[in-house]
Amino acid sequence: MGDSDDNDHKLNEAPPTTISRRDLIKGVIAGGVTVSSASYLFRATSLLGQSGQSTGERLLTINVNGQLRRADVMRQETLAWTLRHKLGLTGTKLGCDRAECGSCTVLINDIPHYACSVLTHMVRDRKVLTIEGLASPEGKLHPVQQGVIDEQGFQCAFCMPGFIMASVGFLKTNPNPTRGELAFGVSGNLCRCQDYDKILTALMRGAENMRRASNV
Amino acid sequence: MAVIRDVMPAFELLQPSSIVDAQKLLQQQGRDAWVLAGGMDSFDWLKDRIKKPKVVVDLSGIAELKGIRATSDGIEIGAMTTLTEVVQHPVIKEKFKVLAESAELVASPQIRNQGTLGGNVSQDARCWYYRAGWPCYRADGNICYADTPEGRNREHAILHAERCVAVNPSDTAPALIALDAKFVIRTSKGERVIDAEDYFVGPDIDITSLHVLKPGELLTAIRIPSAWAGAQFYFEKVRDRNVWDFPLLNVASAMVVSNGTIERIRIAVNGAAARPLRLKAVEDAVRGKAANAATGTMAGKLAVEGAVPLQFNAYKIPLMRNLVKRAIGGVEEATWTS
Amino acid sequence: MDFLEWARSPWGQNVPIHIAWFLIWVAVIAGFLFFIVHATYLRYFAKSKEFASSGSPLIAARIPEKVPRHSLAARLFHWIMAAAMFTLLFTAFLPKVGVPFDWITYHWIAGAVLTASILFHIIHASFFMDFWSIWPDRIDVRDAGRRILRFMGKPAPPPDKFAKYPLENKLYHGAIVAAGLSAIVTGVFMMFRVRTIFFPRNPYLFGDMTWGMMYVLHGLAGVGLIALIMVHVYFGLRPEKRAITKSMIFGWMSRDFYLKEHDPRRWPVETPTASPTSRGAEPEGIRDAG
Amino acid sequence: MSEESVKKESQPAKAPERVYGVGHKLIGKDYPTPDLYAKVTGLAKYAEDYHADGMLFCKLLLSPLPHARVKHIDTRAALAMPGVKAILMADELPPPADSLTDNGTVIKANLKSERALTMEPLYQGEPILAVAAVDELTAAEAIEQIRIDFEPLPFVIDPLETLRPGGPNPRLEGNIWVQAPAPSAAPGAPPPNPPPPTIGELKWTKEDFANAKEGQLPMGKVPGEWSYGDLDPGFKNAALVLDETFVTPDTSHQTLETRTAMAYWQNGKVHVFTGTQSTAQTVPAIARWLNIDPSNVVLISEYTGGGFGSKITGGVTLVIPALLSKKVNAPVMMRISREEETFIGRARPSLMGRMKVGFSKEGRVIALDMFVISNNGPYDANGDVPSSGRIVSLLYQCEAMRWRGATILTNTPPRSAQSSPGGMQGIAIMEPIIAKAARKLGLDQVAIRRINCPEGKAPVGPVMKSDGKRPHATSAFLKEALDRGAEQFKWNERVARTPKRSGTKVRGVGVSLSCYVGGSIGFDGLLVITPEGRVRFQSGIGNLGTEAVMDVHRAGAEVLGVPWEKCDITWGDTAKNFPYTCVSGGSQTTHAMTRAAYATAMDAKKKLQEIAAKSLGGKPENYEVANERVFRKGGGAGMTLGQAAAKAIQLGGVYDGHEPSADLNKLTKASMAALAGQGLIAAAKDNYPRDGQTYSYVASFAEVEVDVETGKYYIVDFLAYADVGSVIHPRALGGQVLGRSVLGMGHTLGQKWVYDPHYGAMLSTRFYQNKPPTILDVPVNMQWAALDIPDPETPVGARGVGEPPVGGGCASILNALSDALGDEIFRRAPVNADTILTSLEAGRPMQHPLMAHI
Repeated sequence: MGDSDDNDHKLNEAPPTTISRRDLIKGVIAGGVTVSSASYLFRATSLLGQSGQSTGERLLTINVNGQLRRADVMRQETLAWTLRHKLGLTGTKLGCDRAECGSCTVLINDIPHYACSVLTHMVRDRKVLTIEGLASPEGKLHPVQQGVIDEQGFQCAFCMPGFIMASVGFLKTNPNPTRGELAFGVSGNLCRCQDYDKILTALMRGAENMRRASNV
Repeated sequence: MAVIRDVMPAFELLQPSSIVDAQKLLQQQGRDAWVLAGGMDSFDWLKDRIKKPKVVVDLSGIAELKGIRATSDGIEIGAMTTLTEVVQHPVIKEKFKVLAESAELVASPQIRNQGTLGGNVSQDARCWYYRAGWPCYRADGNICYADTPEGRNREHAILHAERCVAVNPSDTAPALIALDAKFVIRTSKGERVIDAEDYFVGPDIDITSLHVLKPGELLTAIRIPSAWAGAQFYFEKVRDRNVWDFPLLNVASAMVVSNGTIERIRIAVNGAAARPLRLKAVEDAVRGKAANAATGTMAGKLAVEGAVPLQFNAYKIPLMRNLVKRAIGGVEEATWTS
Repeated sequence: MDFLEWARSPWGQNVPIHIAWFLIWVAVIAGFLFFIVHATYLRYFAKSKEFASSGSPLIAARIPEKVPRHSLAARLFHWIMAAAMFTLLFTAFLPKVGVPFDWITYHWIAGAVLTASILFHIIHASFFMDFWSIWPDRIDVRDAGRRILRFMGKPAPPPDKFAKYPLENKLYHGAIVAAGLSAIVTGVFMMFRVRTIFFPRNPYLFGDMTWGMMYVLHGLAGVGLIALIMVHVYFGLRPEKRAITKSMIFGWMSRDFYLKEHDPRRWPVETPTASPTSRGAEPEGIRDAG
Repeated sequence: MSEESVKKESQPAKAPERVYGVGHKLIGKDYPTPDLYAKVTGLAKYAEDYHADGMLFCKLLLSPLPHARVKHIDTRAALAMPGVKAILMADELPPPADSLTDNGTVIKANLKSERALTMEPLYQGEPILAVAAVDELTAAEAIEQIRIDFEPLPFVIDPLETLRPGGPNPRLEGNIWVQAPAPSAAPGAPPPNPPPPTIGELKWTKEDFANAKEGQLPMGKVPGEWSYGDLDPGFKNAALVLDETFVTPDTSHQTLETRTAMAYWQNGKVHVFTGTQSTAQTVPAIARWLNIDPSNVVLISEYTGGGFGSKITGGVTLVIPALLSKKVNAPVMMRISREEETFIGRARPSLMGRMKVGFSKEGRVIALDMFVISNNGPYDANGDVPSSGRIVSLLYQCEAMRWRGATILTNTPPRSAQSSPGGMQGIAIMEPIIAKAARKLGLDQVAIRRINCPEGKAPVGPVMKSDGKRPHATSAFLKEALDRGAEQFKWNERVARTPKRSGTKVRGVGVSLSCYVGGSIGFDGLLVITPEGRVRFQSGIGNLGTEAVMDVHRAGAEVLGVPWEKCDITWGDTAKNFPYTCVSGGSQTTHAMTRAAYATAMDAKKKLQEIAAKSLGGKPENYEVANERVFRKGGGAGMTLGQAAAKAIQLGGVYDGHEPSADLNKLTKASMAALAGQGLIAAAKDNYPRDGQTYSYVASFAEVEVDVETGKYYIVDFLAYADVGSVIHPRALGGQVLGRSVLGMGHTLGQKWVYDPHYGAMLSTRFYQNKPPTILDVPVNMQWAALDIPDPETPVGARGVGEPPVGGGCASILNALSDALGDEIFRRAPVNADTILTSLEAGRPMQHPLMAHI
């Protein structure tokens, strides 16, 4: 924050109703954050009423499933939308778009998040893992995925990607849970087929598969 | 003009990396700016297109707002610290367990992974009329739809209602009041530190906000003094669903008991009024009394004095009475094993 | 610029919910502008008042030293109303301009006091006072024309002296009646929306649009009252009106002031021993003229 | 589950897994379904996952009023916005087409039925118009630029309000549907169908309302009534007569996948991508809504994110993207938001019921007078009210019964069948009364159900006009299920355990009977044996998670003796030629389509034998089919299935699909024609006889623990024991039995629809407000089992399972609660902390007994 005084000064110079782009960039750099692309900061032009496809978008690079993916992303765009409609990763489902059902759960830096309630611009320098990135590139399923196949977990499976991602994230913090603990870990996910018992059995099998795989 | 309750409106997104920058931006933007912490409350307002700010200021890039630090007297929790971090922090678990317990009962794991402590205490009311975008008092209108002859008000206030009958839905707020936490507010003039209970405001004073922050002000940290470290804590939240639900009522207390006598106590409930209520009268009445069921029963009765039920929320009176009773007198646990 | 705040009703209709609060500042500024304009006018442009002769010195001789102007009841009413009015204005508008406090109970109690006092006033003025003394009469209209002509330098006979109240005073009273009654009538209905001791709440007494208009009218009357009260206070404090202000405190004005400004034919204040032939109000009326 | 993880669990361990399908290779065995890999990897495509070049997005303008007429719409500003392509309004919808039955009679379209868009919205949230634009943001902003004025019309949310004298009507014409009888048939012609129903008005009298005591459902005249037996002696001789009022909630289906749809037109055909429960049967529905020929409809529905009755043939709103796409000549995606789904996404109607029940001192139901009304929403009448009566009559084998009911229209979202429509509500109303009677008569809860429950070919419902007899079920083994369930649940131990209260906690146990229809008949199957020796099943069943789309074909593979690895299933795209298939609703698929699969496999077997005989000499019956071969019995000459398929192509005619059998449905014939020549093609209609109506049964057991200081309760344990005929796929069955049980539990646990009565607007549009159960609301270990006794009236022995567990899931919890808290605390569902706490405080029910939603 060594430059903050200087920034204060500059910001104070700016007219009160507009933001100086130059100063903001300085401010951000001063904050010690790596600026990975021009999209980091936005000009203070009004976007309202300019909702055309490309207006107001910015090219962004995000790390998804271990790959750097570039996309044109609007400011207000959610990660779920970018994944599904810009990057073609439709395994992440939108069940409620209000952070209530968990269908859109992805891992961001290994932590489960509702992708419907994260702005894509917030994950710029973080690692996103979706259901598509879980299996190995050769197609070997993740132990939790295999657990679901072993137990015929889930029915309609619309909630499945979210449940699997939530449990993969939870198992990183508690690899040997009881049924009750795992239920608590995936409790942010809703299944309307209400196959909770079989889901839990399948995810427990997945946890067991994981432990077995790591013991090998 | 027709209404649609879907699709986030376009806005400018500003992502400052320091409190100073954030504050400048907020002051420049004034009422046009929307502060985004974890976003778990904000995105509802935006996606429902009820709020259409020109500018959203995202605080997630400000490192100084995050993390839990030891201070000379207790700990300081950055306002942008996630609830999961609060739940898992060893010092909080060991010394201020009531906060960890309350944070762990907030919504769902994913929400706790993203929602922040500052956001949790600053969240808006969940009255369904207000959230539907109806022009009620809280939305600067001139009516409370919940407090009408047929209004549906099962989740609403039994105490201190004034035109608006919405309640504060935060789970961590009463725990922080019980811990005598201090809220650090950055204003244009500098830093202001206030008691936890003074952070919250009722409709009699401000009917459009649940807290005292003015545009341009930021809650930067919450300090927990060591005075209550390791005290005897109680937290209980009663909700309809066992996950992703707001409290019908919750209670948090911190007691220091020696030789069976209550030496010191702080107790607060939420879900009963538009602000979390610190029960000072209860504290005064039980101080020096035995920490037992009889004191709890007396405290419970005292706590609900003056409560006024609406048409559908009378249950909150016995519920609050019993929760306060349990917080002080303990719960008589079942003895069966399976 | 929108003078009203609009909202979307639950049924999607655009309904007004209240006035735009900037109108508070408009009213305050209008009040101050009036002070400036009026003071400037008096200081630099106003000609000294000229009145037609108001009758014989005989009459003047019968005027008491202290001319009774406002009865005790009238004065009490005025000051109670003033207190209620100030309470109402401050409780209404201070929170809106950034001074939050628990205002609503004070507001409706003051409103109830105001309503009661005005009800008293209406009854009192209708049955125990010269009801018409506060309303402009034909001479007021004629004189208004004359004063305007004379101000513009055109030939016109001088106007008569005033009756009990100058025309401006009567017009002001009319404006206060309009604004005050609007505020009171809407305010009484608005009490149906909050918890008071008077009647069961019924927030759905009217439809959304009607309620909205009621809040708007209440607000407009309220900001109107800000300006009107400011003007009233201004006049009350002006040196040349001090005699009138004092009369609202003590109940009387001096004979000199009376004879200078008022026409004994239009506002007879002879002592009770005076000739019973003189026209005008009954003694009762004199005592209670307010 | 591994031994290790079982040991760790403090919860009661699961009962040892039962072995199902004894004597079978595929039937009754677990297997990973072929769609599972795509599901776990996120590659499975649901409707919203499709993307087409130039695809536009559309958004809906919903009515904010519960009943209104659109006076004026001005769309000019919206249309002038850059990126806005078109607006679709109600007057652009084609008139709904009449439909033609298989015997050639016409069913006239009901012009008062629901359409996709309307200018007279009948509920808050009904779509008025749709805007297509380059992206959703533009479409949403365009909607906000549309000026629309409504004339409010009278509305009603509560069915009792419209029944009051002078009460408002939900529709201009009235508040109920009136069905005129069918005209008499012309000589020689098939009997014509009845005309479309009309709307009439039903009002009760002041006396009807005055006669009901506080908390009782008033009973006025109703259009529906039937009875059998004589009630009066029953009530006179009864040891106990109960007269109880009960209410159940409206619950949205809330499929996790909303009814999103995408559509485009290509070569004169409309391609619709949406989620549906019934792939083949959705085509005629779409054709009817669009008023085009079914041959011009291609439906792609490979994966459906849940249905539960709300997507039996998709949703009528899917015509919106289809018509917009036609209008702008570009693909249009209509993503339905969660809030929109709450309005247009269907729901179960709430039932208010009043039951007068006479019990003998042994607990036998000797007389039942049942009165129910439903809150139907504004459109087509749902069958919940009549089916509640039939299910109750079957499940408790009432000796004499009268049923009366009315389906009342209101200005609330349209209802549809939801898992166990009417059955769930009937059971939820009746079961607490049975439980109360057992306590009053001093009987065991299992015992009282044992003496009332159906057995064998148990009679059901009223006397039929056609033969003057009461119809009967094909079979019922519910007593066995009840007995084995009681044993597995350790019912007697739990009942005997004392004390019931410890600390602030009270425990209670509950048992419930449950049943629903379990199958239809008369559909077709279609399979291809390819020259490569693979068997391809053409599955027109929807892939909605029940796995029936795959499972039923295991029966066909079993008959043919083909290893499952050699089988392929084609599903999800009607361009891929499917047979005439039942709709997947009402738990009929497993029953109906295993029959069709069995018949088709038998047809294939017969053709294989004939081909073998033709090729290798001898008579067909000398050949047998097994191990991927057809060969002479007792050894000797034979050929592989691939060789036989190649031969079939050579032979043509009936063998390769060129000459379909005459009794097949025209849809099957068309599909056969398209597949003809690809191999040995087998197709057959299910002509197997059936004596009775098919029902499936479940006995449900639950234990709850209530905290009397908070009113909060937990379900501690749960077991559902199913009588569903032969088990086809145990894991899928277990998922259905417990999943549908939890769906029932949701009705007890707090699922609800809260309305503001003043504005007629729904307040509970979010999950945290309408409260579908979460994983933490159900026991961490639930148990299920099935009898696996084949139904004698169907060749594979399997009955359907989706609906039967639902009522038991709801009622077993209610019964456990009343065991814990007493009969008089509440008579309603849902039961929440507030219900319990206020009632415990007062010692009597404190929430209005006719108000489900608080």
